[in-house]
Amino acid sequence: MSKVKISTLWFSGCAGCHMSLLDIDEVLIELAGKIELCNSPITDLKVFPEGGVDVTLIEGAVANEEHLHLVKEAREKSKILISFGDCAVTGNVPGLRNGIPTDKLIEDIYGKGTTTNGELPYDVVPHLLDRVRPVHEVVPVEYFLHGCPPPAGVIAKAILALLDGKEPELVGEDLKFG
Amino acid sequence: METITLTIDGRTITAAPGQSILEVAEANGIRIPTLCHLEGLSDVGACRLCIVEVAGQLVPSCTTQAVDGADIKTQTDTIKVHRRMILELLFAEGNHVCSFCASSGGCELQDLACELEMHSVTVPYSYPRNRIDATHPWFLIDRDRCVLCGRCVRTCAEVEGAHTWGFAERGSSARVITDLAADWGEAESCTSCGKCVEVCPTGAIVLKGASNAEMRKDSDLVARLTERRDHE
Amino acid sequence: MKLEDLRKIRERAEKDISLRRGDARVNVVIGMGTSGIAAGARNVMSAFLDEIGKRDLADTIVTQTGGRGLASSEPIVELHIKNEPVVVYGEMTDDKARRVVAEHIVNGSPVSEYVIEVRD
Amino acid sequence: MPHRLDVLVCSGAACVSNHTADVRDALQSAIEAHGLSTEVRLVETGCMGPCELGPILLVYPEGALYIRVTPDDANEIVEEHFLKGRPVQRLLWEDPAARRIAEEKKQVAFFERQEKVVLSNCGTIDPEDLQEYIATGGYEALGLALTERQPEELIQIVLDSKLRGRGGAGFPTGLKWQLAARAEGDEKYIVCNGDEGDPGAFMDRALLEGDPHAVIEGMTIAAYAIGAAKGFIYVRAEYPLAIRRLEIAIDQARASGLLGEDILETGFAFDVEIRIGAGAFVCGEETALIASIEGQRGMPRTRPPYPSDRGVFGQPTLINNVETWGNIRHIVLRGADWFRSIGTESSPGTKVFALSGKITNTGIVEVPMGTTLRELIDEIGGGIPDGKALKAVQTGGPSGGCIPAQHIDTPIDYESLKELGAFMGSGGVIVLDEDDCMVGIAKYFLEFSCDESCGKCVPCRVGTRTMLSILERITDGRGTLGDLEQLQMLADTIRSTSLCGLGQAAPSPVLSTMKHFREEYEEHVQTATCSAKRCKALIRYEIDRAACKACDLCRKACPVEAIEGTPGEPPYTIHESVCIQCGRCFDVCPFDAVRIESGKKKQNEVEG
Repeated sequence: MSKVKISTLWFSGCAGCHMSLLDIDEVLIELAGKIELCNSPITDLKVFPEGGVDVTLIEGAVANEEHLHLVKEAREKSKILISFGDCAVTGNVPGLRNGIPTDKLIEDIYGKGTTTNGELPYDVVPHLLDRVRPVHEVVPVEYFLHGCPPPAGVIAKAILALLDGKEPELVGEDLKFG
Repeated sequence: METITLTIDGRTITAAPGQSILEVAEANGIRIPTLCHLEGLSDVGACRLCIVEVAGQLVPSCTTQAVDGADIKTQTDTIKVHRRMILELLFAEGNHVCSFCASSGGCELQDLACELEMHSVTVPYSYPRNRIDATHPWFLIDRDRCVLCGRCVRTCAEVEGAHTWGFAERGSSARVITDLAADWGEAESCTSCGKCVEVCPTGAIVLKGASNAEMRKDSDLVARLTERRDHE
Repeated sequence: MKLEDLRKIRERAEKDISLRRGDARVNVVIGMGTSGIAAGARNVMSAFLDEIGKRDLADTIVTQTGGRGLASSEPIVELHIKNEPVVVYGEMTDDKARRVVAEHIVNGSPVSEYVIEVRD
Repeated sequence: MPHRLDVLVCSGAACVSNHTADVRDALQSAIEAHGLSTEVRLVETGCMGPCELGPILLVYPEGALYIRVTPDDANEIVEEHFLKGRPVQRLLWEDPAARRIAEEKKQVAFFERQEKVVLSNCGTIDPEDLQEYIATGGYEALGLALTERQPEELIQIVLDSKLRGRGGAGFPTGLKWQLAARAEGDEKYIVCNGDEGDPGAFMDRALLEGDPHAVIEGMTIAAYAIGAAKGFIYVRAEYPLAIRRLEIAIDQARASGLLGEDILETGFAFDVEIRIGAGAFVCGEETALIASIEGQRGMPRTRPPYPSDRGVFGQPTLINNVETWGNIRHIVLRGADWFRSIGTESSPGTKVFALSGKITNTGIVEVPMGTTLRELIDEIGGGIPDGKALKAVQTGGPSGGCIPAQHIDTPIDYESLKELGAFMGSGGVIVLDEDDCMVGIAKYFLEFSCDESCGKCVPCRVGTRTMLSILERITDGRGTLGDLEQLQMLADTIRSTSLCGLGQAAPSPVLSTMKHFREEYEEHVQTATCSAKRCKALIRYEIDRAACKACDLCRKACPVEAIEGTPGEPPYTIHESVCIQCGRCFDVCPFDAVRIESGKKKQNEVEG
């Protein structure tokens, strides 16, 4: 049996969800035999494999043009898309900038910041979107893993269920935000 | 004693006349989700989460009297759909960011998301930007976390008798205010009793200094107080 | 005030707004063209109004019309009484007007010496 | 000496706004100048109906109707008509349907097709003169009730009449009376709901301004029937003229022993107090109105208990709408059979409507229930101006819906409107033509409900706001078909779970337009097109090269310098990226060279 291909993407978020993914302890060993981790911050692979993947976990909210591009690509190239953690599910902390004009944000952070000598970073970083959005506001999403970060147990439960070809049963405390 | 007999979710139940459907259900271990309801306070039927079906009609169980012969359903598919939509609307209305909320882990809204199996908020978020009022020496209110349940308003009026809290404005601008929209720290009627902090179901009204997930509320306080008063 | 008092007030008040009901029994139409006014139609009208007022004839209204083309007989007054032919009076004066009110409107007999035309 | 002319000067709020007072003053001086003071009487009346045409004069005994009178016309009217008997033809109403000048009011289809019961005194008597009200049989019904009828008989008459609440929902009035009469309480209250707040509704205002005694008399009869001693008339502060005329009427009624202690010397006591609302739409909802009377924030509470059991200050309260009260004296005087002979089996009597929107004769009309929309719009309303086609009729305001043109022959009653997804409401009728965008109309009404939501219950407070943001997305060209589904789901929850009737009905304008005009929604989301060319984000202005004469007017009119061109060198061009779609170029172009186009998708921030 060929291995299940999984990608993970990291949008506007703190990488805590990826930390939690690595926190699933011995389940990692079980996964190692069953999955192929494709493009992911963990593998540092940047592009989706030819033919796409079975599952993509997206950490973080859609906040800039790169995320917008990637989230659409992920949708096209993944059979199952999972919003991975509160930022992806709700917008969470990154969403709190919504309501502040992006020009003002850039000016406040980069223009007045000391590390950039007042240079605005438009040449090197993707432009911010007007509003930060949860992933499912942009593309359809199959499953949602709540939590900031999602507890390792919930992540393991969801992935193992999918590997078994079952619907992840996310109920009760599994759906706790925060 | 006079009693009435009714059916809830197919169970035949005996109750005292004059009780609300919610009271009868709770007394019989039937869980109905609530948010604006709090034992010890008057019921206002504002949050609509406690809706149940009676004779084909959806009614709030907290303000509807249980009557003899009623056939009540508390968990139909229609009810579940509406409850979840109402909950989504609440999440979309404010900035209910649990990850850095003092009440996280002790929040009724957060618990409702689990109970009602809200996987995601399908309606657009509104991301409000209200000013946090931290002018009171001990308490603060973050109105972006307020669900307008009015528990603080009712507690302040009905239990403390101070009438500091009230409602202002309409529609999506509606908010709770202290005195005539004075800063809380300037609200002369406030006795700083702190009951509003205890009854607030979310992280909107909290103790100053409580950090992420540190705030735990004693929402039964009002019920205990009113019960003791009833005994006097 | 009792109900009877209310009804008395109503009787009086009804007369006061009778113009608006459009159900007058008698309509006194006064020719008020330029020639009519020059010949004294205003005085004739005032005399009719005064006499009708004195006699409290709530069923009688006074209206005017433009010239009738009989300049020699001005002032001209037409008397329209419900279900009766129209009687046209010519060369009216204050006194004649008062006589028409008394004899024709109140008692129902046209003052034949002033009549210049009767129309159906 | 009796006067020979009654000159009725319409002093309804619309005519007042059109400076009817100046006209009256000018007439007064001209009458004095011509020595006609004793012969001509000026009477200021309530609204005569055709508000669009004000200031209006109605001259009796002829019944001549003058429209759009200015102070400059006064002298001519007095000299030619009042003195010489030659009505001034150029100021008489030319009936648009008959295409002829109407010498008399009754020749005008607008009036001829109406049946005035509630409004019988409106525009025909001086509302500030008790004598005139008495002259029309005023307080006779009260006298009859107090001296010759038992309270139960009165309730039975109202029950038999099958009168239904004119505030909108159509609850049987007699039943309300019976419930309030049977309820036990220390005291009972009568309330008149005059918190009229729908956009396009001004029926209650017309009646309160034009015949305040009729409302007071109706309330007093009810007070006797159910055993109440105190009443409240709740009027919004935006109706200062109605408040003033009510105050005058109440003072007059008290002074004449028709209100207060010992009414008509029968020993019966009843008095009323005016409560002025601060203009919250939700206070038209009876439980919110009652809270407001008590001095509380105007927020609805759950029913039951109904006001008939626990209303004002927790006591049994009978609350009816202004127009409902206006029907009472007629029913008591002329009987239930007479009342049932008007209108339809299930909805007897007449209904007052406020016509507005794309209709020739804007104003207040009263017709028997069962009159068709076609009669109302084409015959009484004079049809749609400028030869445009009727698209829909909006009834019931923010709680109502849009009835598409193909249902124009529907007879108007409570049930038939409901079947069409609309609502009788208090009687606002807004006529929409081919230039109206139904998505935009739905958005307009939803925006109103959203602003006026009291904020108490979640589905109404947040749900309407959320629906509005989705509609905004659609009219901005960023909508998807999924949005339509979501609107439907939100609407279902709001309808089924909102606390009060206003919330429950708030999605109706959206639901009815999605039902009857779904293709317009689909056009907005699928091709970002607004066929009516109303949604700003979906239209663009273009200059027809062939028609442009390079006159430079458009360029001068443009507030954002979006138009480029040189005078005398056609064509001019409009830069779409700069244009703000204000439409000024379109308005000023003398050659119709500016065109509005729709159909191109705008650049989106986030697609999908």
